[in-house]
Amino acid sequence: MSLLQKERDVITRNEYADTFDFAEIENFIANAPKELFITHHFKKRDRLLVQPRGGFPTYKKMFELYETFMGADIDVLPLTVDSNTRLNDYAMAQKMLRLSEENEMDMLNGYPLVNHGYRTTRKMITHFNKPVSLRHGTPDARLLVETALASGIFEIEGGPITYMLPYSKNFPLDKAFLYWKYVDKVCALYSKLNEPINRESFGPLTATLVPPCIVIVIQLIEMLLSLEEGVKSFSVSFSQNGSMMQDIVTSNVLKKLAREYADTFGSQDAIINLVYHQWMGAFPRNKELSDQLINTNTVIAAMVRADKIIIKTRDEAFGIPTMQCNAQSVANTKYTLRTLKGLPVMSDAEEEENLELEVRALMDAVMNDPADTLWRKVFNTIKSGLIDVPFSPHIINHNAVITIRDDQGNIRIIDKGKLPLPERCFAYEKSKVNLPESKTEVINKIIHDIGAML
Amino acid sequence: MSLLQKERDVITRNEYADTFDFAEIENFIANAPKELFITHHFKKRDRLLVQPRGGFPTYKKMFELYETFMGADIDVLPLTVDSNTRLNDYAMAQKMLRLSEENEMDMLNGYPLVNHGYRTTRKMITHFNKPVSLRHGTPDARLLVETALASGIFEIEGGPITYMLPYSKNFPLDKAFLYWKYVDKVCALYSKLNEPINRESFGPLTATLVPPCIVIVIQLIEMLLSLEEGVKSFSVSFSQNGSMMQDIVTSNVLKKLAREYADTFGSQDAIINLVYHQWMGAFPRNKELSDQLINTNTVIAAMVRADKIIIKTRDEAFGIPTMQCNAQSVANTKYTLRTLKGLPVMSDAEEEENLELEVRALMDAVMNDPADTLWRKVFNTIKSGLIDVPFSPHIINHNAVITIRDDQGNIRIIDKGKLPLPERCFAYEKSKVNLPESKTEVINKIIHDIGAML
Amino acid sequence: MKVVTGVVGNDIHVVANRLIDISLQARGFEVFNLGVNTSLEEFIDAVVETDADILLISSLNGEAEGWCRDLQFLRSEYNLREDVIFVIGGNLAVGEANQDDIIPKYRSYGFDLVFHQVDLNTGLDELERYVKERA
Amino acid sequence: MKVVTGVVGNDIHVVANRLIDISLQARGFEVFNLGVNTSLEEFIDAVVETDADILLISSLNGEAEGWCRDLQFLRSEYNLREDVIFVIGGNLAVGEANQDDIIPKYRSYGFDLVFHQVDLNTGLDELERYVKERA
Ligand code: B12
Ligand code: B12
Repeated sequence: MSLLQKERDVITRNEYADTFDFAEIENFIANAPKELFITHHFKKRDRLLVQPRGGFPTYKKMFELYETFMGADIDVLPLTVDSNTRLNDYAMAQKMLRLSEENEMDMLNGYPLVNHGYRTTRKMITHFNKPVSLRHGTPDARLLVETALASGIFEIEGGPITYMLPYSKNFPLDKAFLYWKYVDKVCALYSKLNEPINRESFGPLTATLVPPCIVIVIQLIEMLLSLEEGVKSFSVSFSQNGSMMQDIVTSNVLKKLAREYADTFGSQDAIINLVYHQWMGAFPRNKELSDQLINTNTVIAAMVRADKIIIKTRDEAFGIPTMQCNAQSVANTKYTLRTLKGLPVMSDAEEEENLELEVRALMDAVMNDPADTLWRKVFNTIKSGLIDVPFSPHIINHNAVITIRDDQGNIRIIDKGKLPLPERCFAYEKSKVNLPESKTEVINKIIHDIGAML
Repeated sequence: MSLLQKERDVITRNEYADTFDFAEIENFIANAPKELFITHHFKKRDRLLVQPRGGFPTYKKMFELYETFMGADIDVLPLTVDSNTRLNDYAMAQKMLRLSEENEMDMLNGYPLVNHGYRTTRKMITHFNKPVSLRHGTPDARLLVETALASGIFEIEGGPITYMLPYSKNFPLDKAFLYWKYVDKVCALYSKLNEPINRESFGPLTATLVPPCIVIVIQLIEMLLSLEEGVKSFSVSFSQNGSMMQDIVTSNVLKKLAREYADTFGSQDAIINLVYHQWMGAFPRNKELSDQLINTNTVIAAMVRADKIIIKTRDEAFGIPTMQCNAQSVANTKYTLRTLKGLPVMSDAEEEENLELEVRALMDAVMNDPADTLWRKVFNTIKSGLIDVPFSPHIINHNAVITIRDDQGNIRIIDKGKLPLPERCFAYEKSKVNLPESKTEVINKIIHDIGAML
Repeated sequence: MKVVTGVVGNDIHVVANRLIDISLQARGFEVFNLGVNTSLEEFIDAVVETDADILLISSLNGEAEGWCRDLQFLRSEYNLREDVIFVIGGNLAVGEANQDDIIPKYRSYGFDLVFHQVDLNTGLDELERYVKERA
Repeated sequence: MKVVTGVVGNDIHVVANRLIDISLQARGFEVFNLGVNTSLEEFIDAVVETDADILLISSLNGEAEGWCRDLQFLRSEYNLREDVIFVIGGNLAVGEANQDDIIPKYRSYGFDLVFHQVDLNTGLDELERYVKERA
């Protein structure tokens, strides 16, 4: 028995989880219908795939949610897990699942996948026969991902950085790298049986004034880490920046460099997809206006030529959306994508050059770290603040980078902390903003910029 | 007494109209607050002005409509008149106004301005102190416009072509030119008293597969006809084409040529504005989807850098919208414009070159007509089919031009009728579409293209 | 069969009218299309003149009600053939209205078939069925 | 006055928490910010340790109810000062809920002030008023 398989046996032996029958699972995946694989749909690539978010505590309500989505001609079903599962607190998840089942009231903000187990969940997924994407935010997702793959969920979101820095306070970062290495290995293994499993990174991060250069660097790193383990299909992603131009520039640079780095690191055969997230920051507390924001994002997603769009709902500011509302969002988005035609190809040479320079400088800093493996290089870079995510709750993150919006809504870096940005780039960033004199005014401007869509 | 004044006395002496006191009216206009003039707001030009459509039969309901609009932070109030008034059928308008007042039920699809008269209407307009735009569709608008200006409505939409070919079956075209000359003269006269009166052309025409070159030529002609009479502020306009790229190209060429022709004809001092109409064709019979279409149009209006946007409502496919629904549309649009930032400047050199060539060829055909005045040249050109508006109900219109959409949603000319298009341009148009073989299939494709947004 | 069609009143919405013309012809009717902006009298005149079997009126802009109240009156005044089928369709009220209010109302004005916000082909299918049943 | 604050449960929404920190300091409070992902025990511990006057809990992700039911129990177990003010705010239910259901419920759990989907500054203004009234 291989070392990995031993580890897998240990991981999956958990009092809250199903007992795993790996032979049966392999057999299931090898014979699973192509329809369940998002990679199969990406191959056709004839239109932007639409995916909402969504998870309810009970099996019954989750099933209803899927039924409702199917009525809206959905492309990709989501399975969003609750926040206890995200932090491996299966005991709390179990308690709240029971309460939800007994009281017809949702006591969890997602579907506790581990507690439900793969045998049960697989029934639902094969019933609907649509690709399902796992949305979580879990630093240690090993058991969760084993359960997901065994259930027929063949797209796994997350990564050691994007599911750590925004989602955890003090989970050890080095462990996260090793745990995600495990996830990638398992995905790569199963990818050999049928269509490849798709891995997706979570570009929005904290969704709070994160500058594009940091988003892109983290996307490239998580992509390289996955490809290193043998993953053959990977989606990089980002969310609306707040400036249409910055979205376009981000998309152009991200696409170009993702392909370039993948090739340079020997993964010419890997497929790279682009995912666009509708506005991930604070939504207006007005459903009509939220609808406008959502539709504007759909237009931009088409303009940046994404392969998949992950959508929001008019209930965003209020709480977990009802299923009807969520399905309506899917229908709305599909309508706009169907009728919106004649999209111009756009670029902004100056902005793109600047962003590319920034990303290359940060990537060089990572690669020049003396450590022996890529993940250790990255670990060191984050620890020393060379990569730094604004508004991360995590203790390891430096929180020294300060960003603000310019007149055109572009996120600009006004304090670069320890980011190894070329002088010229930093000067460019600063030249775009007129900073207020007093510190209080700067803080007020930042608060205002966080609420850009209110 | 001048000849014009004699004519004015005759026109305004009508059994359904107020008795006109011209001295008082001049005095009112000379002293009217700047706020009432849209030209004053255009001057500031710091943001896109938002204007809905709207008109109800009774004074009471019209007043309520304005109140509701004010609550949505509106920029320009509309006054849309009913279809009887449009065709000078004041008797029918009067009858239906009475029925509406007696039965609390709307028996008219707009506000019968002539029947209400300027003394009454002015009270409402000065009360709200916002610029008002007159929306009608009247070939002979002389009495209507006199009433409007006397009421404090300082923007007049329409023109001899744009309010004829889409809006009338057999009103004599030559008369329309003369009647609109009258309108332009009166507007020019009043423009000397205070801020200028703004004239606006109606670019959407029949809103049914009209190719951009025809829209632009007609915009340029109506602009030149108004400037000729001394108008100093003019808005050219067009509506969503169905392809974002074609909208951008249309805007770029229209802006460029409008300025160029205005200057060449000696009106360097005239201000030219650009107005964008949200989708003017058939709306989906689904309010949620209509909302998406409306918002998409707001995004495009910002991208084409219009000075004013004229909006639709989610009730479009169902009937005259309720006031709440109309005001919600205003609020939605203002939100999107407020939060949408960082708009890239776009162009498509090849498309723009082609469109410009087409427009210049058509304009040359007009100018080369041997008649002595511009309006007679235009009259001849329309009569001989050198200008031809698809789906016009008017008998003089040739209806020989046939258009269809290409894969990108662009409207392309597949039969040029008598349009004097350069061979090269027509070849370009045709090269973009794969025409079905059979005639029935072509007709089905056209029906399908009319319903592009359903 | 002969059909007189057109758009009633001061209504100039022509697009549906063009499509109706094409569809009726494709269905084998002999079509007399008066186009937009046609008064009720003109319609009745044309029915008499062409000895039509069907009068098919469109209205889109909300004016229909103002014009069609006089239908019964004109019908008797012009002394029309008893079996002429009267059809109206399009958007039959100002503002949003529902079928359940609209249909009985227009029936009482003398229309045999009433289509408020009904798709063209659905309506014409029903018309053909109705013609067959009556025969 | 001393305030202990943070985000309860497995909740990692940090943005409001950062702003609360800034606002409380600007209003002259001495702030002990435990950050996100903090259990109820940790909060009570910190109140005891710092001898705080106010415990101000945030919850955004819908978990609040699962955690806060035990407040009364912990309060007596830790033998807290009688006059500590208990405040909770943010988004206090999974899914949409209205204030009229939420406020009495959290009051019964032992909170003095409950702010469901209330703007930060509105809430802190009310807290200051409450503090003055009690003094
Ligand atoms: C940004 C964001 C994220 C980021 C967070 C990054 C980070 N580390 O901070 C990311 C993407 C990582 C994220 C993740 C998740 N999120 Co989230 N997120 C948001 C979002 C869009 C904005 C939050 C924000 O930063 N707002 C700006 C700040 C300044 O405002 P605020 O947090 O709303 O706080 C205001 C008030 O509540 C008030 N306030 C807060 N505390 C207190 C206390 C007092 C005393 C007072 C008076 C006032 C007060 O003051 C603030 C200013 O007015 C909201 C939706 C929204 N509001 O638009 C969802 C939202 C909060 N998230 C939600 C959920 C469920 C999650 C997830 C669990 C995923 C899931 N199942 O869908 C995960 C997991 C997180 C976890 N373990 O807890 C839900 C909560 C659902 C519910 N309550 O029913 C929301 C409402 C979205 C939704 N509609 O589903 N999220
Ligand atoms: C294009 C358009 C215009 C163009 C018309 C160009 C032209 N000459 O044809 C322009 C811009 C000029 C215009 C002007 C006006 N319009 Co207009 N217009 C429209 C719009 C957007 C689309 C109409 C269209 O062409 N649809 C495509 C065709 C194929 O479909 P259709 O006409 O809806 O017809 C379908 C069915 O009704 C059915 N049908 C029609 N007749 C019949 C008959 C039978 C027997 C059957 C079975 C079926 C049937 O078949 C068709 C296909 O399914 C509609 C709103 C909408 N529907 O989205 C408003 C609309 C019809 N217009 C309206 C109005 C009021 C006007 C104006 C009076 C302006 C005003 N006050 O707002 C003016 C003046 C016109 C006048 N004198 O009548 C209103 C009518 C309001 C109401 N009923 O309550 C509408 C609904 C817009 C609105 N919500 O306010 N308009």
